[in-house]
Amino acid sequence: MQRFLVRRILSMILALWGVSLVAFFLIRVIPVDPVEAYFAINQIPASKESMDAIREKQGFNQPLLSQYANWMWHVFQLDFGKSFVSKLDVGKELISRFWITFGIASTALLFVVILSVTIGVLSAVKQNSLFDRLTRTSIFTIASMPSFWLAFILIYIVALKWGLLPLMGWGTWQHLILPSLTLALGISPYYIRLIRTSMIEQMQQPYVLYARARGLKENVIVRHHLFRGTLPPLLTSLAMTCGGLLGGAVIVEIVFTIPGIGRYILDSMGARDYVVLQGFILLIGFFYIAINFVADIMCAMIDPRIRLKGEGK
Amino acid sequence: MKKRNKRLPLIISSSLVALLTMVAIFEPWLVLHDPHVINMAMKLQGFSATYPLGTDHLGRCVLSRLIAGARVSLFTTFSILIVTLIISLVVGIVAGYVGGMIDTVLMRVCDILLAMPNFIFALVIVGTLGGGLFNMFIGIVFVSWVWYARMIRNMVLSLKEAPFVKYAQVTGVSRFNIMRVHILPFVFPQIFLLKLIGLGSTILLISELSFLGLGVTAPLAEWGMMISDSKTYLLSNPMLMFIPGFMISLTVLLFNWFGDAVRDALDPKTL
Amino acid sequence: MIEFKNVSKQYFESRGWGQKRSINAMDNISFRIKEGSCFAIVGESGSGKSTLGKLLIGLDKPDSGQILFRGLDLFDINNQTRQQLRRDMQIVFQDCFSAVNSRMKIRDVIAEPMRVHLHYSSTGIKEEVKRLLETVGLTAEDGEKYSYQFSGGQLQRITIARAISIHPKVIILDEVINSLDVLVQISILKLLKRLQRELNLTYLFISHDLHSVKLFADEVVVLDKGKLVDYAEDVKDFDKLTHPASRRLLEAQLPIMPQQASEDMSVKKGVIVSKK
Amino acid sequence: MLEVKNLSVFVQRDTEEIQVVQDISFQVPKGKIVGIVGESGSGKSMICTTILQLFRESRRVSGKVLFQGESLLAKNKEEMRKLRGKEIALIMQNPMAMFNPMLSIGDHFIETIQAHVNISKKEAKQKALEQLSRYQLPEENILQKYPHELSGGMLQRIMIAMAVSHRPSLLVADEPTTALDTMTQLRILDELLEYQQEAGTSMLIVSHDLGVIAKLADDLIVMRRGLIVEYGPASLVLEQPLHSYTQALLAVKKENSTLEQLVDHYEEPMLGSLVEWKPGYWVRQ
Amino acid sequence: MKKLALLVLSFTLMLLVAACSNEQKSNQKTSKQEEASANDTLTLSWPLDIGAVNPHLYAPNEMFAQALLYDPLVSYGDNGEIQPALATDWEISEDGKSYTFTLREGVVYSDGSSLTAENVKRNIEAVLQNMERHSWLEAVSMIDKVEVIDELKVKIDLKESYYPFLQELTLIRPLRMLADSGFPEGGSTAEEIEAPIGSGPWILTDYVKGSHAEFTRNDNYWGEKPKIKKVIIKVIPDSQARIMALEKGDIDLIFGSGQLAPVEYQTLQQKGTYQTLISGPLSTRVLAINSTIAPTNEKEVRLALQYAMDRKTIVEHILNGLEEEAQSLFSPGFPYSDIKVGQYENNFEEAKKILDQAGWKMVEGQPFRMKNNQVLQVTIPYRSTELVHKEILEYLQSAWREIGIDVQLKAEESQIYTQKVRAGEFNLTFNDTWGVPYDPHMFIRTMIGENQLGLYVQSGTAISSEFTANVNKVIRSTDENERRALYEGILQGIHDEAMFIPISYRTNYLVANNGVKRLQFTPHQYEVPLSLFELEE
Repeated sequence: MQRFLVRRILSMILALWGVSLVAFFLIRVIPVDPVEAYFAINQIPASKESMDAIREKQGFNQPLLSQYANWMWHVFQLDFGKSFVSKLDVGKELISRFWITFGIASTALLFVVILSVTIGVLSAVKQNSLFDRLTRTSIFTIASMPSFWLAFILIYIVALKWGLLPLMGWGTWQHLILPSLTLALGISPYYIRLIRTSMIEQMQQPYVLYARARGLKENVIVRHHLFRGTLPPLLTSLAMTCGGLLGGAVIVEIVFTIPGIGRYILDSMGARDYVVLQGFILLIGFFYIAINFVADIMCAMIDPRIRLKGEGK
Repeated sequence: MKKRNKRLPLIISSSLVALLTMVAIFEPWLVLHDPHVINMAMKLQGFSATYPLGTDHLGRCVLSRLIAGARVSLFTTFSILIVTLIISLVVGIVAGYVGGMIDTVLMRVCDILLAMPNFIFALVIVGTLGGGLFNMFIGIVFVSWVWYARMIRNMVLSLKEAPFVKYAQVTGVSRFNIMRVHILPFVFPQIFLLKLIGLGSTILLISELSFLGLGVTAPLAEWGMMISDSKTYLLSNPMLMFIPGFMISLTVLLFNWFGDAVRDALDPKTL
Repeated sequence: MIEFKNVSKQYFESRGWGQKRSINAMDNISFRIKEGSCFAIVGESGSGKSTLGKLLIGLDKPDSGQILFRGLDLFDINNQTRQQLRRDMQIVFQDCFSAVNSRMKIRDVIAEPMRVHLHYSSTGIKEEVKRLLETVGLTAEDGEKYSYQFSGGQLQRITIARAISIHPKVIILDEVINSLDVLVQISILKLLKRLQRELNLTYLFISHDLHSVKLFADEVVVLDKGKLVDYAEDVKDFDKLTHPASRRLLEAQLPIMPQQASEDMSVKKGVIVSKK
Repeated sequence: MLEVKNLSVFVQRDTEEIQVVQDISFQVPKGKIVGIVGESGSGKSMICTTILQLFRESRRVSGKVLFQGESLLAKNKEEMRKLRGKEIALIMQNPMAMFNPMLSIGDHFIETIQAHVNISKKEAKQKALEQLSRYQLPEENILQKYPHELSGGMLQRIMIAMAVSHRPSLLVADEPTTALDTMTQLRILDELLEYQQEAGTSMLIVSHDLGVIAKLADDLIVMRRGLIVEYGPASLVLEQPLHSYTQALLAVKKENSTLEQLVDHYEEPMLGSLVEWKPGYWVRQ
Repeated sequence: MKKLALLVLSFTLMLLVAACSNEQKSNQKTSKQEEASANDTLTLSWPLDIGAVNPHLYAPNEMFAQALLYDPLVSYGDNGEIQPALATDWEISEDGKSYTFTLREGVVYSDGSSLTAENVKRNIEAVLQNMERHSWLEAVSMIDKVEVIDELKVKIDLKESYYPFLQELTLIRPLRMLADSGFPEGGSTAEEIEAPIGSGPWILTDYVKGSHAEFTRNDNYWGEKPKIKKVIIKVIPDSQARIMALEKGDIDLIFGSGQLAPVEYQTLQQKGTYQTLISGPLSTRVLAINSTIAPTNEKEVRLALQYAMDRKTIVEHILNGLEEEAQSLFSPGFPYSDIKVGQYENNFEEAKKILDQAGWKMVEGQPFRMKNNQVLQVTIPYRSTELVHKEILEYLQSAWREIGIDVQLKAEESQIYTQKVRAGEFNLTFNDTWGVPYDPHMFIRTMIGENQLGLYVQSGTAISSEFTANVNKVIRSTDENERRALYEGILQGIHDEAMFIPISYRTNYLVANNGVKRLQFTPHQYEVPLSLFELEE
């Protein structure tokens, strides 16, 4: 287990370093000058001198590598710099918005888990029954809608026609429901399919046959053997999905006008606000890697084969 | 009896996919009106014999634009499919089979790329490069080959241990031939199937980027763009937005169904 | 023809925190195989007999020692000679189902080594495949089928046909009959015996089943935990195998006798220690 | 104890129905061991799974299986479940695949005990420990071990210990030693035999290896392609086999046979009927 | 299994805690909101967050919010008349280089401190400190020094005479006044301010970034006090979302140009349940023609395009009658807009004739006109997010095909668009005039600036050098008559050389529920006259 941990942490650090490279250099190869962009969004006709002055001040005329080193040095001190446009501390700005997006994403995750585990397990156990067909068809139909489309429909029906929940915006827990439901409905089918297929695959395993041979009750077999085997792939892809949820939140935040990180990033992208984009990539990268790490550890706790892999083959 | 049941979804879905593809290919002969010609006098018409699905805010035939849009959407989706398939196959097989430094380097690159959520990564790339069909294509390809390459590599690693590959090695078959004859035929169908099932999500991704204003831009007609163009007509002419949205859902559903049907036909175990 | 000179091979098993435990797969092993003989290597699983096959065919390298083939050091040759050696030495695996590419037609499976080593025309290869299939007791039509359409015994015949297609001098038989039914085992052994006579082959017969060794091989060595512990020049002389490991192997052969006889056999008790 | 009467099993493959077991009758008397030997595809494993009604594919079964006088085929799912593991225990081949790799040995043991007796987890664990020590597996931490940490032989012994934990009246062993080392095989068979003799359990053992069957069985059934070839007391069948197929099989195992003498295939059709040669000794003509 | 359940449970709990911590925060918010939404509160939507409301900076500070909080020295009245604001009186020296302002007595900032000459000086110097940011604005770069004469008198010296100086002082940014306590340590406002404390009619009382901002009436305001007690600005970036919020009663008012698409405005208007109102012309929607690259470097082509503009169809069908057809570059009511320079009527036949004469002929079998084997093709880039632009251009593409012009539309992401325009990679492109108080002088002045869109428009024409000289002269002239004469020449030149195609006059429009009274507009495109609105009791 220790060895497993050490290996995972090392590869995590390596990935993070890679992410920092991506964050810095990918953003820098884009064909738009941030200084020009800055003047453009303010609709200010800029002169060459004033642009050069800003370049000088921001250090954009130094070699890229030393800019990178400088940036990394500050990042190590948890200083992500100040936004080029708003002049605010990027770290603080990102974090405060991140929690909003995280709130949506984690609620969505909760919905996903509840939806997919119940439907997935039931439809695997009652394979090819009416329930199986009906729920799967309807949920797959919903998932084939573009998320903004689904969001419009939900807003129109639930919020506007029925008046059950707030239309949009951010504030109470009611504001959380529609956006996260939109997100969850979009990805649940993937999990329903995953759980269902995995459970059905497990049913083919000899150890399930052996469990029957020992006279175990069906619900014990489902709980102990079928569902447990589904957990590692489920956890791994749930961790992957956390990223997908954050990504999907961008659209949901737009439609529901939630001041989350996705909207911020879209605006910063328009403004070519390097500092924000770099910080964002690093933050998301870190979050994503951390979540995957936690998921791996959890998988290792559930599945002893993974845990012991590091110790002899 | 049982066998026919299994084939039926495949037959229906594949003929629907073929039909859609045909529509996309023969678009110039199928459209009732030039999808780009504007006729202000005929704007926002309802359903009629001349305009089966009505006209949009600039008096263009919605049905014709839908058909033209099928061409753009499908062409983009298929080219993304093919390019990512090629990249991931090459990277995955080479990394897995050749191993060593090449493997280490490629897989570390994959690790790093995988450390970013797909949609966000695509968004950042497209957003910073600027919108448009080509940039969107680049963005989506850039993020979607990685996962498959990883997957292929793992498949290749276990294939590499198979006795028939070992035999080919000790008999002196060239590396290239081993990859071509003994590895590719096993990897390709599985990956192709996975990609086929993933087609629907690619279509959704395209439409979502278009919705954010980062995808396809005028003068091309594309479903996602048709939706974002008619956003402002949501209250007055909801059909303008509904029809392309419905078309996207239908296509995604169709591809998902098709992918499932192909898989079930190949592998009876999982159903 | 083949000579192992003080060959050693260790595998490492990591134990966490950089600690490693070495496992001696082969420990200072020397022996010589005569041309045209059938040389058997027996041992329990984990005794190192498969490693020996791997080294000989070139799937792995020894840590020390030499393996000589007709006086040539297998691990000190240029590429051209190596390619020639690959032609001279062939292997047949135990698991015949995974030894054949299931996406290839049988005729292509058999033709594969010929395409690498022999410069036949395509019709020449076709003829040769047909001949080979008939040699091992199959028909030309079988060449158009795929591996899943055959039984284990038939498939093992196909891998044998593939092995002899490029006229090798030595064939390594790695537990070739173990997963087959009893009578099929006999038929494969008979086929191999016939081919040996006709093609003047040398066999390296790796097995854990002394009974089949007795039926098939000429010479035998016994491996135990990576060490060569016993040798008999003639397999008929099992009495000469006196090492405890050899005795264990012999005793493990279940004699066919009515149940009453086993009652007076002393039942050993105790915990079997995990080998993992 | 167990009586099988005119049992036939049909399996659906693609479009056709194949008869894999043809009209088989035999019985396992109380306290006796019956062995079934045959090559792969002879239908011998089908018999085991049909008795326990453990199969995944669609099967059609005709004939009767009577266990302590009750028809097993007439029982419903829940009744069968209650019998399995408690009255009829199964020992399967390839123990590595039979244990759930994600559950510890203890989990397996406890769930097995709890399946038929309503006791707490703690008590079940206590019981498991007792059972293990009885079979010379007394290490406490073995319950914490996971299947892949143990050898095949060890797992097979645990499987046996688990199978007998409810003191079943019938033990069905389907190729119990096939995937194991020769040495371990011997030990496992000794243990099985020892338990059977001590507990007086009836036992049905199936193997492709004549040696295994010969070591254990009181009565022996030789099967080929779904048919019984020879069925009688082991001592008689082994010493003087009547059917040429049995003779061919036995010849391979003879100490002093040579390759040339041995028959390498057996293609004679088996059209004849099964006749009782001596009381309790049947052979197909 | 127990271990597993524990794991899942703890994970779920972790998520819940994370979600709840957000909820708690937001719960407090709503209670406050609800409290405020009594009858004395007006809620309106705005597409963007108001930002830090730094009076001396640009985006992401929203201009309308800056205008609510801060006052200028002088303000812009109807027809461009300069009116007193924080300064009640001002003197301009003979040479036009020195301005002396007398400040209003008794003006207090929202923190209670008084407006002083010292404070004004501090503000102006803070702006000067950040020169590189403001150099685009002549008024700032012209300032030589600021002197305090006495408590309430401040003198600003210019480097040269600059006639629009007072006009530029009326701008919402950067020359408005922040209280002393609003300055951060070090005194530079170039990056941030301590607090948004101004002397304007409103006080910022609550602000949740990205969500909403609450402004309360400044009861000590020196001018006419607002009628409404509280205003809440909700950030709703999407027009559909805004409409739904209005329909649900979450907001009372949608205000501004482009906040609703023309068709959305029309739909709401037709519903009859809301008040709708359109302002007078605020600026002009024009297409700028690049005179430096082919084929629009030919005057004939530019003229033909002028004649080929069917404003009526565009205004009627695309703008849904929300804007008026534009007859001139600057709309009536702007300084010097009374200068008559003539106009091009929509006449497709005339356009064809001009093109034929210029040698651009229709060739048999070709869809477009050709000259010397060149196709008559114009490239028009546009911002992909501007839906109205897109619609107009798509219409033009189709209409101009009729007269044989091949229109290539290039949808560009905003920043890329800007870069292309700055590099002159366009034949035509949208370029709205700026509205008060910039028009006309600022708009004209940028036509001689390096890398400016306007430069490409004029520098390829025959009159370019004369034009440049005139523009340079006009902004430095101190004599009203001379100025007028110069403007006449400039505007006539623009018209004769067909540099811009005016399409329509942009307007502000609003939709409000019936509870809001005295709805009206001001001439400022970027100002929301919240102080003037009233609520029904």
